[in-house]
Amino acid sequence: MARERMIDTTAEAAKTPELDQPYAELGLKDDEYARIREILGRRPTEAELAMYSVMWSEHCSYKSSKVHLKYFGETTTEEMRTRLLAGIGENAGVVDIGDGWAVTFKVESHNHPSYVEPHQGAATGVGGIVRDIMAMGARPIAVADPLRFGAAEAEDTRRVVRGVVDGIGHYGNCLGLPNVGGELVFDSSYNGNPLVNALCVGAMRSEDLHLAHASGTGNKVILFGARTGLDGIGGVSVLASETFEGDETSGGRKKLPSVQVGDPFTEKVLIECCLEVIRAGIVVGIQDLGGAGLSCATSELASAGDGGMRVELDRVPLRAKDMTPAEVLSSESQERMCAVVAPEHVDAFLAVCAKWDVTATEIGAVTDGDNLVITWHGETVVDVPPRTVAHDGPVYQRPVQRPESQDALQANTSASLARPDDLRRTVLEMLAAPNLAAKRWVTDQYDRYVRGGTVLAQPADSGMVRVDEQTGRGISVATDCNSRFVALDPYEGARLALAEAYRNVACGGATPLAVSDCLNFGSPEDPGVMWQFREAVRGIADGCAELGIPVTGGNVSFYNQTGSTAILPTPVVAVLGVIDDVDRRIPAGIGTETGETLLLLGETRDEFDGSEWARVAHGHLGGLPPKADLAWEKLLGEILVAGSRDGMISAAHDVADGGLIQAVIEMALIGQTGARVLLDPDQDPFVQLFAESAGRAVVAVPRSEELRFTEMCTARGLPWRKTGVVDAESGSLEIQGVAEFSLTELAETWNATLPRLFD
Amino acid sequence: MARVVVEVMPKPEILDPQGQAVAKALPRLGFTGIGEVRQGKRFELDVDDSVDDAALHRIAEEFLANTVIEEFTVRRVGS
Amino acid sequence: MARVVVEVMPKPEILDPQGQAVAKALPRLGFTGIGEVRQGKRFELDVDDSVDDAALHRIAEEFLANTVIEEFTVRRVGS
Amino acid sequence: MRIGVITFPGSLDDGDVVRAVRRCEAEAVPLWHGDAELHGVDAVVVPGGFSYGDYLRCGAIARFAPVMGPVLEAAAGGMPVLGICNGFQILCEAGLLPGALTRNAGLHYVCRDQWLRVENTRTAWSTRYEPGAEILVPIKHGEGNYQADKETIAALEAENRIVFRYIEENPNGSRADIAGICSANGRVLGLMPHPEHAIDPLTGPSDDGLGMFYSALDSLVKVTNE
Ligand SMILES: Nc1ncnc2c1ncn2[C@@H]1O[C@H](COP(=O)(O)OP(=O)(O)O)[C@@H](O)[C@H]1O
Ligand SMILES: [Mg+2]
Repeated sequence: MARERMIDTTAEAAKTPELDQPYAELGLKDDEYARIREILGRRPTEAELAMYSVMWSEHCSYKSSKVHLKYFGETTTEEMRTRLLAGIGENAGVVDIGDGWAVTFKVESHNHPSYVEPHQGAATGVGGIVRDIMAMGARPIAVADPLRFGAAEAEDTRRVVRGVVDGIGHYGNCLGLPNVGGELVFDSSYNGNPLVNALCVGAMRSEDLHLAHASGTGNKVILFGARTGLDGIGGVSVLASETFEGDETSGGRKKLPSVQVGDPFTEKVLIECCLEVIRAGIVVGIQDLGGAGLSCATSELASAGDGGMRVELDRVPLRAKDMTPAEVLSSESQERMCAVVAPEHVDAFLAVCAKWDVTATEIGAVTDGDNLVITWHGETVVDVPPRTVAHDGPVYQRPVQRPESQDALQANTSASLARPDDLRRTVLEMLAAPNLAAKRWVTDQYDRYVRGGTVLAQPADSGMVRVDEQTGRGISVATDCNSRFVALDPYEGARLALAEAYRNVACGGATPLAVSDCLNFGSPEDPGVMWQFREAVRGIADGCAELGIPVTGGNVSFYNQTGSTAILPTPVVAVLGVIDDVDRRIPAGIGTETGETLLLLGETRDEFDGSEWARVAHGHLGGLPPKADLAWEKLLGEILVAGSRDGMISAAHDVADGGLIQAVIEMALIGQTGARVLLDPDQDPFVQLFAESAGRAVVAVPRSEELRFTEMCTARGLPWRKTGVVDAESGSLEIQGVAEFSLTELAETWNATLPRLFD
Repeated sequence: MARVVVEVMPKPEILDPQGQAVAKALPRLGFTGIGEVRQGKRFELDVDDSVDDAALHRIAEEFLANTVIEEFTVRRVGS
Repeated sequence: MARVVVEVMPKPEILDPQGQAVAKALPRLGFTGIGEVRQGKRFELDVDDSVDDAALHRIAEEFLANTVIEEFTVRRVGS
Repeated sequence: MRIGVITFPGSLDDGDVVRAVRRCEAEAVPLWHGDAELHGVDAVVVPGGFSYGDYLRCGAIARFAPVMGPVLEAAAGGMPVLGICNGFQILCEAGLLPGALTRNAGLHYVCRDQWLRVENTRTAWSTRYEPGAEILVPIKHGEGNYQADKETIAALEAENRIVFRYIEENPNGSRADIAGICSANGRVLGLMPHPEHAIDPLTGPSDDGLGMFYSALDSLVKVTNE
């Protein structure tokens, strides 16, 4: 009773306009708080303050990035949009892939929680992105996980790596989603701030596309899934302690850790339940609950509709005792969804939920008013125009300034670094380096087989899954970002990330269609970081325009720093591709036919700035990244797809970190087949083996197809060079005139690093 | 040699999906009258007499329990 | 309402890889003097007064423990 | 031939078993955990996944599902029953097969292509293999470490009830390298590896898994003819 009296209502707010409110502790600036008062014409209630503060946070409102992200829209032409069924602004972009199928995909970050509690942080990151995909009406069909950790040998890295990989594995495996790719990068800039990005792809019949809408006066709002508890409330517990004077007996709470615990089983049944109600055609709109929980879901649903919304918050099933309305609104309890359902379908909806044993509760309805009105035991605790919460957050023009140190960084090239004499030793050192070593220790912890449609997965360049069992149509996805290149030149580095992901998709034989990204940067309050950010956005957007594929959505994560030092700027780019028949996928391993020719497509230049060799051999980062020529990437992509279509290519692998020799070794080890590498006598062997020039791939071509394939390359103007022969008998890899290795030696070197570090 | 028991339980405010699953299953198996269930871990350690309570506390705090989401108790139960 | 604790431990003859991993890791973290470690589970149940000891024993035996590999104890710890 | 495939909440590979059964041109009949009825099927597959989240212990909650009553009865009557991965765990929990599956010795979930040796080709699920055949099938589990007391292991060996053994590398610490075992009459088989993910080299490492489903069909034909 005592507590109920203390609930802050709109009536109370009108009566006590001068009450001191802890808005600063909730992260709101003076002028932001003033704007809220102006919008409402009074002070906000405690619940309203909680809503605005989370929804106007950097994470939810994109207040620092908005002005720059607009550039994506400005550079997307009508032509690039032709396959786009939904774009930026929806929960996730949707692309038409043909045969009546639509595919949606998105990457999100869960960086900070994964440092505090690696297992749960990473697990709930997967859970969140999967619900985003479900909110589009799609069935999640695959996940991928681009990861960045501190230096492999650093003290704390082991704890974080083990927890994150275990968490992603546990959650994804338990959901039954094949993990088909990702990245694993170690760099000391991530020591106190790992990057845990999670990507999910979903598929649906085009007609099932569901956008988050709440139209139709009288339609019911149903909350379903897990009960709401105190998890992830973090900042909002400030309210409780401020208002109720701190000590626990009087109802205040200790500051809660903003850690959420995931329950993948609940999410799995939630997926099945969602798909069943969508298939039955009994939902008007559907929305996931992620960051900012019910605050976000109700305000977004309401502002996407044409009316207002009424919510009886006390009907929300709770897991903790004595929660305040502000806490219920801000809780980030996982595995919850919200649906808008026409009154005549409510019973059918609840029946599906009962079948899957999913808790479902009608919590409100769409009204013909303008406002989102939330009550608590009959009293109004929120009465706001929903758009002001969801979309009209502050927009900042943060100062942007190219750092003065950038010139010195670029001037410090790799030209002066001593180059090795013993190439054999360098090959092995590079192969064992944590960033080039086999990723099996990670990927073996992920189920890549479930759902029975995985055609390519680690260690292939891209993950590929079959979408249609009749026609064989499938999708492919790859994520990439070399943040060292981005540090040297954010614009070029971001284009290189795009180029690499694009190339990786093409290497599997798929045609790249669309882009999503996860932009991980330091503090937006640092003008130098904002410069990196702006340049990276422009690089990706301009690159997409050159390639003719649109950015369909993405995610921004700021404030990534170890101590006060920002992480290397890390705009992770994900490219989605389509393949009309997965049967013609191109594997990465050689050995389909002995005597095949290995061709290097593209041109190798003496480019070592920012390379893996510069890092491994000299701990050096400086200079300018390799040149990115996207017209060339596009041509390379077309040739790879044509080669796959005409059965001219039996294996392909892109050349990136570690250079040509790393690519060839991987092709040999994946295919468990030996090869001979032939170098150009007129060029420096070191450069040929280790340079990281962009726009290159190695392909294996059957003897019978060699002439036809090389003539096609020549005719279309793509440089190629015969760089080796597959030798099934030898069991070894020979670099002619340089060194020879047994496959066993290479495999042991490649596979030993991660188990040594993390087992 | 002493026997030490460390008990680790999820914090009350943290979701315990395992305990919930058990609680939900019991009535289906015909067992009624059980309210909330919480599931944690129990460690039995054989400990040299040289190991003092402070060391045991640190082992529990830094290693056996994840104090972000769990709480623990340490108890000597005899030798 | 009573609070009941059920403790489930791996049988001595059954391999306990989790306990072993803990025992192996401790010296690496600088903790010496710990011999064998075994890891099991601990359940806390809120139980109606109507539930008798026989029922609790059955819950533990048929459900909470798998007696092929585990042994258990049931204890009321007050209300 | 009608082969039932059970779906529990949390089952994951049920669709893949259905695909495998259809690939063998048999009829796949979905069975629902809450329905205590086998709908006249000739054999039952308990598929992999995380039934009920695998909370408490893998399979511990699923074995009490209503559908399991008729499964136990049918098994007692000689119906072929196959438990794959989580299905194997459920059959052990239910007492249809001896022993238990515990945490992998390496403490990690392991997904990889695994070589197995077929040790017994006279069960309802293995007649299509050559004795001693080596097959390549995916494994993917966190708790596949087969444990039982010495007597049980000795009895399994003596009665030739170890049907599949891991070769080259034991991925989980399983006693006697056990990957799969059968009931005394050879009709109920449980194994950790996933034959349903080895039905097509496009989506798996081989098509070696099909042999298990074809074997069951053969055994059903034989029973019908007798
Ligand atoms: N964290 C991860 N999760 C899943 N797969 C990963 C992860 N990290 C790397 N991989 C996979 O391992 C393989 C090798 O990775 P990488 O060398 O980064 O590929 P590339 O250079 O072609 O982008 C790829 O198949 C990639 O998808
Ligand atoms: Mg690649």
